[in-house]
Amino acid sequence: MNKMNDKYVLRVEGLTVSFDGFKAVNDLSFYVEPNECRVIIGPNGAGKTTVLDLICGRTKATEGSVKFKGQELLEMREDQIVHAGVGRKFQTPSVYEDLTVFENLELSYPKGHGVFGALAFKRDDTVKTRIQEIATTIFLDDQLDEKAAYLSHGQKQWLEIGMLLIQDPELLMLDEPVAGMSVAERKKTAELLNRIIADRSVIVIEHDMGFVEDIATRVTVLHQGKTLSEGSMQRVQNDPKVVEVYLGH
Amino acid sequence: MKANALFTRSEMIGFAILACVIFLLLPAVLDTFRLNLFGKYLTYSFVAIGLALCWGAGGILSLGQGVFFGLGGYCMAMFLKLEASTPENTAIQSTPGIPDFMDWNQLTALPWWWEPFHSLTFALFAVVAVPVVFAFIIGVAMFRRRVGGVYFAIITQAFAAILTILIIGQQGFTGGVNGITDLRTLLGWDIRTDEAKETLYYVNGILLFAVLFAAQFVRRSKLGRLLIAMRDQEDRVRFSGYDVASFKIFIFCLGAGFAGIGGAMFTLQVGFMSPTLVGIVPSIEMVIFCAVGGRLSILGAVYGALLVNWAKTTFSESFPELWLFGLGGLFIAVVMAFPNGLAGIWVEKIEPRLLKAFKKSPAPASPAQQSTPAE
Amino acid sequence: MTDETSKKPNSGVNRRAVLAGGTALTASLFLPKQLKAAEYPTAEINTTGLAVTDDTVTIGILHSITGTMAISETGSVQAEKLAIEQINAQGGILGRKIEYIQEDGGSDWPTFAEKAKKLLVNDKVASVMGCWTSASRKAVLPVFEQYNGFLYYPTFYEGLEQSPNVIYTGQEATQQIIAGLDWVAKEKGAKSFYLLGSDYIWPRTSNKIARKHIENYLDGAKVVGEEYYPLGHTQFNSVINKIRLKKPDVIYAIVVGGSNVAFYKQLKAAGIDMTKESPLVLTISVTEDEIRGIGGENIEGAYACMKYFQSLTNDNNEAFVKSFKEMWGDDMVIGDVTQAAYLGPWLWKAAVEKAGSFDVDKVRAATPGIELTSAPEGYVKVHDNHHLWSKTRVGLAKADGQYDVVFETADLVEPDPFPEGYQ
Amino acid sequence: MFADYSMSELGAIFAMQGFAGLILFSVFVLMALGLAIIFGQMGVINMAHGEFMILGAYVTYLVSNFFAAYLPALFSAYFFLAMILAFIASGALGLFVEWAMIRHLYKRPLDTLLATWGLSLILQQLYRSIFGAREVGVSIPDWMMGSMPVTDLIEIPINGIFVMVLAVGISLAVYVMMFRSGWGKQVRAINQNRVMAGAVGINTEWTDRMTYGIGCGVAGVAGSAFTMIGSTGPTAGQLYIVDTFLVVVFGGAASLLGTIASAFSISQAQSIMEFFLSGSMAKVLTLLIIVGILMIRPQGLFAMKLRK
Repeated sequence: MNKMNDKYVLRVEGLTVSFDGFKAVNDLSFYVEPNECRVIIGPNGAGKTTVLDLICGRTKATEGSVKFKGQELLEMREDQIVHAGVGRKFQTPSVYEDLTVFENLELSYPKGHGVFGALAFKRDDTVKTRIQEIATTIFLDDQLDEKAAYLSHGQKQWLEIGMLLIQDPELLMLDEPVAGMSVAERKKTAELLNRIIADRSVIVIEHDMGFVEDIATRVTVLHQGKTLSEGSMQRVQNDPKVVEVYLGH
Repeated sequence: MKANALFTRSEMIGFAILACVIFLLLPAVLDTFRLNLFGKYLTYSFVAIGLALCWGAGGILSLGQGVFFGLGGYCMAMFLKLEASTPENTAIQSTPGIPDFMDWNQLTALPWWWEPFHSLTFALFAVVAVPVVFAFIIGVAMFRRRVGGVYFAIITQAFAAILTILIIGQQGFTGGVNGITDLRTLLGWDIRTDEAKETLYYVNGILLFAVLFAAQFVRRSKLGRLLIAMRDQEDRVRFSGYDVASFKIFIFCLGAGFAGIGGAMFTLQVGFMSPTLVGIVPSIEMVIFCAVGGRLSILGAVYGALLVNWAKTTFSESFPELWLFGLGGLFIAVVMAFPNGLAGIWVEKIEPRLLKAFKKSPAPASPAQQSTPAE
Repeated sequence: MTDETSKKPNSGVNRRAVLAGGTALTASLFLPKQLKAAEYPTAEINTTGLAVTDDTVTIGILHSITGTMAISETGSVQAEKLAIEQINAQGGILGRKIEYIQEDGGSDWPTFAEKAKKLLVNDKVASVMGCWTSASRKAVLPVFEQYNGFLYYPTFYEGLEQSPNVIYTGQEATQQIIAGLDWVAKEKGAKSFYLLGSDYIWPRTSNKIARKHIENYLDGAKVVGEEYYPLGHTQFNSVINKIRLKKPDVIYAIVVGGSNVAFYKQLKAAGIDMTKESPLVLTISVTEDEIRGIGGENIEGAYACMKYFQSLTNDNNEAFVKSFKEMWGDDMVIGDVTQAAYLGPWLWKAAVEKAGSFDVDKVRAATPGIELTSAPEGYVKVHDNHHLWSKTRVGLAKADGQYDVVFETADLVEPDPFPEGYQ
Repeated sequence: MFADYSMSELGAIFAMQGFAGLILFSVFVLMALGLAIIFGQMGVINMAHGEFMILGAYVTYLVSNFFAAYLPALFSAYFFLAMILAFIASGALGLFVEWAMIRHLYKRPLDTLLATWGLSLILQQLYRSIFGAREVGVSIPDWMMGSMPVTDLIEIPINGIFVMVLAVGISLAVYVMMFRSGWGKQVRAINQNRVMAGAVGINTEWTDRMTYGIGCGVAGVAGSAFTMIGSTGPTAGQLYIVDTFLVVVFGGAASLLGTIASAFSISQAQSIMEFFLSGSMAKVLTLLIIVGILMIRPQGLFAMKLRK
């Protein structure tokens, strides 16, 4: 396949995973374009998080193909997928609580990723400047030396987003980035996301419809591991199938 | 923030105090016999330092460190045994020139894999390399398969059992349950004399500090922070683009290399190596040294090894029939009351008071020392 | 206060009196006259700085009292303490009472080495009664040779050793093995043997000697199987099946420790009735001490080959058994090693008195040729090679946990730690 | 190696060897069941498991002495009472240990390893101080030490059958408790989510204590049964600990069925290899195979594949 001519950044085709016979994701296909913000919605248990797990290699697929810029992700190790340019944020904020905000960001800095690279890694000015820059973006420039454990829930979410940003991924996958945030934090996050999705592709899982409307280019509705509907927010909202299984209740 | 410095202020003080204890205090107050005993205890602290990195920082609990300690020790012992088994010394054997236990087991020639151990250079290399290669194989097999936690602990324990049975069963090649005994000289230098014991104690101390510096370097490097990050959020590290397994393999190999050095020094100071140091019981005891010291702290690991062994010797000399109560009680007390061990007591209780006494503002302790133990 | 002061010496006196009663016979045999300390100035009999005062001499007892070996070594400790008490009751050695420092080897060989060094270097003990396993002896041997200590080692063992610093009061392998094999071939017509052992040096070396003897010296006899199991192994059903398949005349078993109990219980449960002697079980590793753990009913009918059985009928032994039980309780049993351990302090006493000095070099020089006519096992003599001349006996295990002695060699068997033709 | 034997002999030997494997299987099941409850369901790494077994053995010893002295007429049946008392004694000690120690450590599973190791040292010394350093001989009623001749060559040991029946019985009892009773549901609920289980009204404290107690009690019964085939001494418990953990881990810690399957496969492998190789090599090979398989399938034989 010719990379340059591919109009999609990500091609998911026939993706299936079964856990002891239960198919959490079943023959799923969808495509993501450059600079698109795709939001995946669906009721609980629809397989949303599993889809992200499959793309980033956390769960091994039973069948199907996931191509990112022409590379088959299903055959790659998690860290290789990251290096290919795919970043992933988890549902519950996962930051290193025993380390400071600075150290959290530093560990995500895309340098010194091998064992000996990590041993030889020096905290030079480029690194510091870059970390400072990201910290400003995620509203944490005042908390750089604080341990991550002492941050609020929303701040941890931002920190994790910052840890992804510093790697500058081409495809960013966010699992419920505003869950558990206050209204004010939520607003700030939406603003943040709008800024960072500008020059990359993003896949977001979200329940908050207002938030989805704010950011989505296209929406995919999952139900029982399959695509129920796909298109613009408006189209999806008016799809009777969607209304029945999801928005209806 | 002096991020690239090797030490924080309080760590510097800690290293200095330990150096005084090992090089000045102990030699000053102990006779040669006791000093040699402490030298033996210090060899265990090599293992405990490795465990502080693997387990405390990295969350990898190995119950098979005795394997690496033993391999290092056996490599050294093989060299020394060959040196002791000159044809003149072994003239009464049916095959002079091979180690006595081989002769007892009807071996008539030295096995090929003993041959390289005629060379000290090779033996010294093997002391580190054999445990590291062994750890590498185990590590690749286990960490690539994402075996961790309790499973890793129990599988390493099985390795300790396997190696012990193998060594005992292959006595023609290994000396069996007796081990490799009656080691005499190192390149003609008699290691059994009191002067030799003292020299070896200092060599041991210097090596210990070399290992401590290496461990400190790793801990203060980005790799050290990664280990802590991995312990707490392994997936996050993985999805930050790190190959988690290779870091675990590295730190496990490093711990194994440290243990190998400890084992070699043990052989030199005690004068023999035996399978009782390879098995499950010593492996668990080594974990306990580390736990008593405070599992995260490399200095604590040294004190832990010293304290537990000293307690063992003292209890058993004073109460030969009851000392196990004391030792068992000590382990339980440490786990229940001082989960952060000696280092925890120092950081939480003693250091703040000292600082208060000197009327200084409390300096931030190193992140590793403050963090809670791994689960 | 009065209570306490009146109590302590009393109990001491009582016990002493009892002991003296029990050992009156031994005492009269051993010692015609009481030696007075004053006749032997400390400075003259102790020129190397050992722990000897005008009234006392200190020795060490070094056995495992914790760990797996404590099971076996406890009897040795008891016997050594008994011998020390008896010697003290007779006035000690050169007029000096024996005091002892006991250390725990903890079933761990490096610990043995550490404690041996402590006893020699720190405590300056004049001699040490100790060790049980070969591994512990090998671990302490360099220490004893370096600091010129003197060790009395009680266990039957594999031989291949002769240290100037050790007296081996148990039998070495050829003494124990050959007479038993000859007996079973001659009396029972045994032709095929299945050799079985725990996996370490003593069973392996012993079986090596047994195999050479069977193949080279017993007419038409052969070894049909040889097998070793890890120490502490507890499942023997597979090997029992193999034995059934091979149908040997004799199972030659050198299983030790906890494995022993499992082996004999499972052998019995598998329907192999040892009293029918088909196959016959011959062991060199089960003393009366081990039978306590196995249960007499589970080993009834097996034969053991060693130098001492508790049931020996001679005056020395009867007095010994009586005082041992008085000191340690009626339910005690005494095995071969326990008796050998009992010889240690007596042999040392005899050597010190012959040398007229506690100096290790002089004691060593005086040791060869020392005789004990009053040993429970009968007459023994120290060979130039530091082992004992002793008789070898075969016992038949009974349900009550004792052996019936069915055979003993006519003469003392010469110890031969480096046997020609058996290596 | 089989050339010298007739077919009927070979048939008999293979039958006996199969039976030996089954006995070993039962022994493993008995060893492992208690630990499967404690380690598998509660996550407590109980290094004192062997010592709890030996407590059962010592109780059996005491009961046998009591019957021999006071109720000789009933001696042939004492074993059943001994097993019940062994369960009660080990269980009671388990309850106490849980209360005094384990309950403070649920959040630190690896620490339970260290604390219970300390406990095992203390228990060993306790046994030594009370019963002496030597092994004690437990007299087993004659009928249990006999064997049943089936053919001329095949003899079935009664104690083997006894161990097998006991293994089946206790497995069934544990199965019923864990999967057919409300209590079992609570235990499993706590295993999966302690906080939630507490929140929905399960008395986690009580359930934990009973679980630990029952696990220890089962160990006690196993120890009592092992007086028939092994030794009873202060350190005998250590002989079992590695095998026991491997059986449980190999089976997939949380699955009782897995524990039984793993006991079966390990015992068969070991018993077959023991027949063809020497004992030590058979043991080494068995361990290596277990470790090898665990590397390929780290979660054990029977583990649920979960959606993370």
